[in-house]
Amino acid sequence: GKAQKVTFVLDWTPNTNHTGVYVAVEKGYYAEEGLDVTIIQPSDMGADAMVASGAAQFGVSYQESVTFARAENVPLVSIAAVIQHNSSGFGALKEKNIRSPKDFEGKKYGGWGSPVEEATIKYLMEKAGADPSKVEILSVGTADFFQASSSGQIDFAWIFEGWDGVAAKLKGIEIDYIDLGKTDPVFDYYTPVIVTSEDMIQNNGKMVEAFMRATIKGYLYAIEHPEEAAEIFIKAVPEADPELIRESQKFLADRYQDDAPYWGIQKKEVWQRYNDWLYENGFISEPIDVEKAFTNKFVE
Amino acid sequence: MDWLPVGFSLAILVTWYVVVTWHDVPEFILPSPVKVIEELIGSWDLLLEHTLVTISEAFLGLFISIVLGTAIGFAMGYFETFRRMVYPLFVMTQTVPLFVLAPLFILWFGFGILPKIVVVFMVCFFPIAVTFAQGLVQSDSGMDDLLSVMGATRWKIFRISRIPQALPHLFSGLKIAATYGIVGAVLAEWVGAQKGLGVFMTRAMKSFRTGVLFADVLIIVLLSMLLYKAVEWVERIVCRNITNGGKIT
Amino acid sequence: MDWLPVGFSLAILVTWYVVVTWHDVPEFILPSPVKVIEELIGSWDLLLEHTLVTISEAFLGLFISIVLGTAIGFAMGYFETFRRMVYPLFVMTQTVPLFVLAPLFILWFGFGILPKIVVVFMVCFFPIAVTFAQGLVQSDSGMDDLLSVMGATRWKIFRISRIPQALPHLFSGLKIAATYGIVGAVLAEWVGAQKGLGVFMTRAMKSFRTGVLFADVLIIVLLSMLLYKAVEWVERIVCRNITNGGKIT
Amino acid sequence: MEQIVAENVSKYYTVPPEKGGRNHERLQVLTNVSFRVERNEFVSILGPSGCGKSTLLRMLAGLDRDYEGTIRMEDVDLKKNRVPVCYMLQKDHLLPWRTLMENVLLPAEIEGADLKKEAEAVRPMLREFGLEEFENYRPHALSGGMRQRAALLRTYRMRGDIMLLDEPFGALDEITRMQMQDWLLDVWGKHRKTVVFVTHNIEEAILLSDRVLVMSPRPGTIVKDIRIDFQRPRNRDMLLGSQFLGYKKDILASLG
Amino acid sequence: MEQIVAENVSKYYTVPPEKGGRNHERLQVLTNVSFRVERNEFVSILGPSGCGKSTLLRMLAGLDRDYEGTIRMEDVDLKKNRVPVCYMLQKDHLLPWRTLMENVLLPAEIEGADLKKEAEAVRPMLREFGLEEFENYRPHALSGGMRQRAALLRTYRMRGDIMLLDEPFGALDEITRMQMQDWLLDVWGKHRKTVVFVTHNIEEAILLSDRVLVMSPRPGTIVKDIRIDFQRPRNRDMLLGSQFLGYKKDILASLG
Ligand SMILES: Nc1ncnc2c1ncn2[C@@H]1O[C@H](COP(=O)(O)OP(=O)(O)OP(=O)(O)O)[C@@H](O)[C@H]1O
Ligand SMILES: Nc1ncnc2c1ncn2[C@@H]1O[C@H](COP(=O)(O)OP(=O)(O)OP(=O)(O)O)[C@@H](O)[C@H]1O
Ligand SMILES: [Mg+2]
Ligand SMILES: [Mg+2]
Repeated sequence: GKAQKVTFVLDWTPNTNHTGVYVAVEKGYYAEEGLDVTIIQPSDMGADAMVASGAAQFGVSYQESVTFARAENVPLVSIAAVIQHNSSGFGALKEKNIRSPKDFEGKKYGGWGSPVEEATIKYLMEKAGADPSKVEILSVGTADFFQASSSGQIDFAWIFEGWDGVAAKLKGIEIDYIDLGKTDPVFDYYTPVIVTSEDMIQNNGKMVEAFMRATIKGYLYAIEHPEEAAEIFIKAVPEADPELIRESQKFLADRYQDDAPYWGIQKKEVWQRYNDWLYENGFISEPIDVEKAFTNKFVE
Repeated sequence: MDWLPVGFSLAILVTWYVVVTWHDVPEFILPSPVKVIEELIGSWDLLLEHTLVTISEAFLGLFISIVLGTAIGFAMGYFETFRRMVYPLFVMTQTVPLFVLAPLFILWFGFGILPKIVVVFMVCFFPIAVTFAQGLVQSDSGMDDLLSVMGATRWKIFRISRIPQALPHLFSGLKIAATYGIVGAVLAEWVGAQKGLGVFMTRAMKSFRTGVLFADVLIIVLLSMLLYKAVEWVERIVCRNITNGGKIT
Repeated sequence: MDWLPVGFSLAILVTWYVVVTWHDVPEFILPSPVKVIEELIGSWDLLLEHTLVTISEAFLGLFISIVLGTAIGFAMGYFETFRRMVYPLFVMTQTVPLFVLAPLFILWFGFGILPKIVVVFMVCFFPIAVTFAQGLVQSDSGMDDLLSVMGATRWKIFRISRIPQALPHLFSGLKIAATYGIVGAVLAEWVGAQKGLGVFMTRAMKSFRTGVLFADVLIIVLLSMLLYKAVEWVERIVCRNITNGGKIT
Repeated sequence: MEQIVAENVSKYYTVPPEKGGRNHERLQVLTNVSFRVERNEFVSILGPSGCGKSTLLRMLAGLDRDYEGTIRMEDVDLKKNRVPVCYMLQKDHLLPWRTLMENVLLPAEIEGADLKKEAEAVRPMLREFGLEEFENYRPHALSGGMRQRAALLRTYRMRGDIMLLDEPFGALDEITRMQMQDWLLDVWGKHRKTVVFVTHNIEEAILLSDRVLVMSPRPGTIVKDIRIDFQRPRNRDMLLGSQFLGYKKDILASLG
Repeated sequence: MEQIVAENVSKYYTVPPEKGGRNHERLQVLTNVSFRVERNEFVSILGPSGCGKSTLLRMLAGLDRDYEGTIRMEDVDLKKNRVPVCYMLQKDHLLPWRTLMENVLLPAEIEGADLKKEAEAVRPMLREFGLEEFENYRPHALSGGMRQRAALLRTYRMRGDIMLLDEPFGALDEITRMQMQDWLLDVWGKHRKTVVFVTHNIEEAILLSDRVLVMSPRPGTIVKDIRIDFQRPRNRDMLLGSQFLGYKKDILASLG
């Protein structure tokens, strides 16, 4: 029969977190499942509202974002963890000498303006015995890490190791990196994740299954053949820096699945821990029912 | 006070309310106006705090735009060569997508109030300068001739005839600037700031509080309309004499 | 062709180049113009592909804005009550931050070309409608009187006297619309799309290719200026007779 | 039969407050103006500058209904309805973006007549008006007198049996003025129109009119209604006769 | 001594292409105009409508330097420099947003004179001009004749020994016109100005002038230069004398 139209919304610009999906498109895995997938690049409002409202069927999000969404009764469900462990953290140019949360004191942090960042930094500094009131938190919005730090506007920022970290290496810029996932288990949450709506799962389960079958194939391919996957991605997204893609792809190949039994699996305790932390810090007024926030049904 | 648009707006609000409740539209797609008002009242103190920041940025930016816009608009009207030189460049600045440039402004000007003022200026300067220049350029040559026979210098011709005649134009530019001033500041904040309605907005958006987002937008709209009305009021006072009788030339 | 602004622009480019190479400014903060041109040539085919998408969105949006803007501007000039009713609302639409609303448009109108056209429309409609309406409203009452004595209906008075007299105003609105049309489409793409200069832009930005980003901005600026010049050209043809002699009234 | 009947017409303008900022004032411009004009009559109105002549003509054209008293034209109350007239304002009001010809074609255009035909009909008249070379000129490139003649020609092409002319020859030299006077008399005689003619030229008024109405200074009212008994067609020789001088003295006396 | 010397002045206008779209054409407006005006002389210019009188006055005012031939005023070549004159255009050119008084104060304002004093000096003249009540009116609320008088008053307040007047009395009734003529003669006599006066009224020209220049139709040139030998001060009785009629016939003959 005719292929079913499916819209997949990214979280931001295409990057190596999305390689599996691009591979599945290019290699025809979706077509085999009878799906015609369109990939959309959104603004920094992200994919959540679009997926929840049914404007798109699937999208990329983060555990944090799904938690906020569910706290506001937005019917979003995470159906796969793209990367097993949080691969983001705090980066700073070498000369800034920021190697642990202790060193945040007296420095300028450049973020995207979310209160969660502030709370995270505060939490880490307190834990390390530093004075959180001594860090200056600035919002740089869409300005990027390198621009902001080398122009002296900020000292450190929240970066993705597999992207900004790799880019730094390529540019020959030396940086220090504090892996957030390793600082405290609570911060080893899932980012990014693939999401869909409750409505899709209830009324269109077949499509979700088909979509995920193909997506899994895509990511497994990326895990096994990082070089080929990188080339496929570069072909699909020629606007990005090819060198950066290749290096980033190499970096991520082992981290998609990492120590998990299979790609995409999500653990309840990870969801519960972070949910509790958000609740304790007052970001959500009610703890959410984490069982409903994610499902492994489609990756098992 | 003209009640017609007020009534019309109310009608739209009611329709909005009815549609939203009737079709049971989820809040994150489109909150009902009642919800928006609730959020407005609920987050009042927080909103106020952010609003004050935005207002101060917008006002400073507008002030500078008005001063420089009028001055450069005048220079463009007065010096033909200057106009020919810079006018296409000014048009160009308007075709540059600001939401792309705004992050660079942060790099260039830091995180303080400066990049916000620059964005407001980029948005508001152009309409003021251009409308004023256009008003100054179109002239009644007979009147100019007469004044020059009276011994008026170019400057006096402008002061006596061209500037008054250009004032209604200038005010239409000022009204455009008033319309966009607040939005400009919000855009700048949205791209990177610590406080202000733009920051508040991104936060509301990220936490799916569309009701609060709309309350935020509502404040922006009300502020802008207030500014607009203020300019209109000044215009009425300043141009009363000029446009009296309905015809300026 | 006026070479003065061209020369002036070149001077600015040279200064830019000298400053960047002299101070050794890193590319990701401010690329040199040479680098931008290199990137423009290097990514030419890719840029072209995205450009075509953006152009088609902008043109469709502009077309609709021109048709509806002129029609509604006319209605506002013609029907006093209609103007009083909708004018404040139109002003309001301009004070709403579009970059906030644009994502909602996607929720409402889907991912196709529709939300892009809506954004372009929101940006371009207002200046067209408002300038036209303003031009229509200001009248030489003596001329209106004379025509009505000749038995002209209100419609004929508009056709014969008011519309020609409002044309220069309309064109100043059209020029504003031309200036903002492309940027509007880019903004809409930036908020969510598959293709187009806005998409290209964010991708370039996120892979730290500031040179490509500037090449992208350059295309946007050139396209907008081209559109602007096109409108100016049509204006010269249409208004030649009206403004001949330098004075319209 | 009377075609125009004005009875006790008074007119006030509301004047914007003075510099000092006092309240709005009322300026009385016309007071108890009453007169009648018969069908096919040629009536001139003379009066000091500012006495309300143009104001009165505006009322007759149906453009100003804000007055006391009544004006009836062809038995129509002008406060309620309009009657088509040929009206020429004191200012020329030519559309600056139209050529002379296009301006003259306006009445035809408004009536939806055939413009080609109308242009053919107008062209010989352009010659008669000394404007044939300037058919394609725009108003700003015409001299003051040429603009006035263009406006007059346009007025003539309007539909209506009544011509209301506000100083139509004010900007013309003596010779051109005479030609235009002859033309007007000819038109009036052939087409049997009713003419209300505001002028400052006493001789012109006597030469052309059946009756001359003399107005007082503002607030204007009609102080004298003089019947001119010269037979028609008239010629300029009568300008030297004693009867003519008598009329002239009479008018001058009532004017000043 | 001669204050104004015009020699072989010719003037062409470039006319925009006609509807048909032909090339730009040249319209000759003045051809070989030569005349001299002595200091304190009162010279009138008469000529058919469109012959180039306003164009010539624009040149004398130094506003148009695009002509052939030379014009010298007080030994200054007008193509190179300007001489301050009192100039009144055919259109009134009052600033619509200024009151009558503010318009009349314009020359003083431009010279940077004391406006209070100037207003005091102007106020009695407003009375003389029949405008005293309208000091605070804006032009749109004035009648045509009132606007013209305001423009004349403004012209009088300009600095310069030479007055260039383009049909200053065209919109005035006979009585007001006489008052204004008397006023002008008075000003001319007292302040010993040189006057170049464009008019359509032959009697007025004879009554006021030392010399009358008669122009031919376009392309205009001076076809007659008539010295009026009445003694001064003049009165209106001479209008009835045979010498006057002689002048008039003479002028009429050379006009058409
Ligand atoms: N700007 C212009 N462009 C082209 N032709 C012009 C222009 N101004 C005037 N003319 C022409 O020059 C001729 C003389 O005009 P001018 O105004 O000097 O006449 P005039 O003698 O003052 O006539 P009038 O008594 O009617 O005022 C006219 O034929 C007119 O059409
Ligand atoms: N719109 C207006 N508002 C206030 N006053 C006005 C208005 N129009 C005319 N007037 C006044 O009405 C009076 C009569 O004006 P009108 O134009 O009728 O005079 P007129 O007899 O035609 O004079 P003229 O011979 O000078 O043309 C004048 O005093 C004038 O100031
Ligand atoms: Mg009048
Ligand atoms: Mg003239």
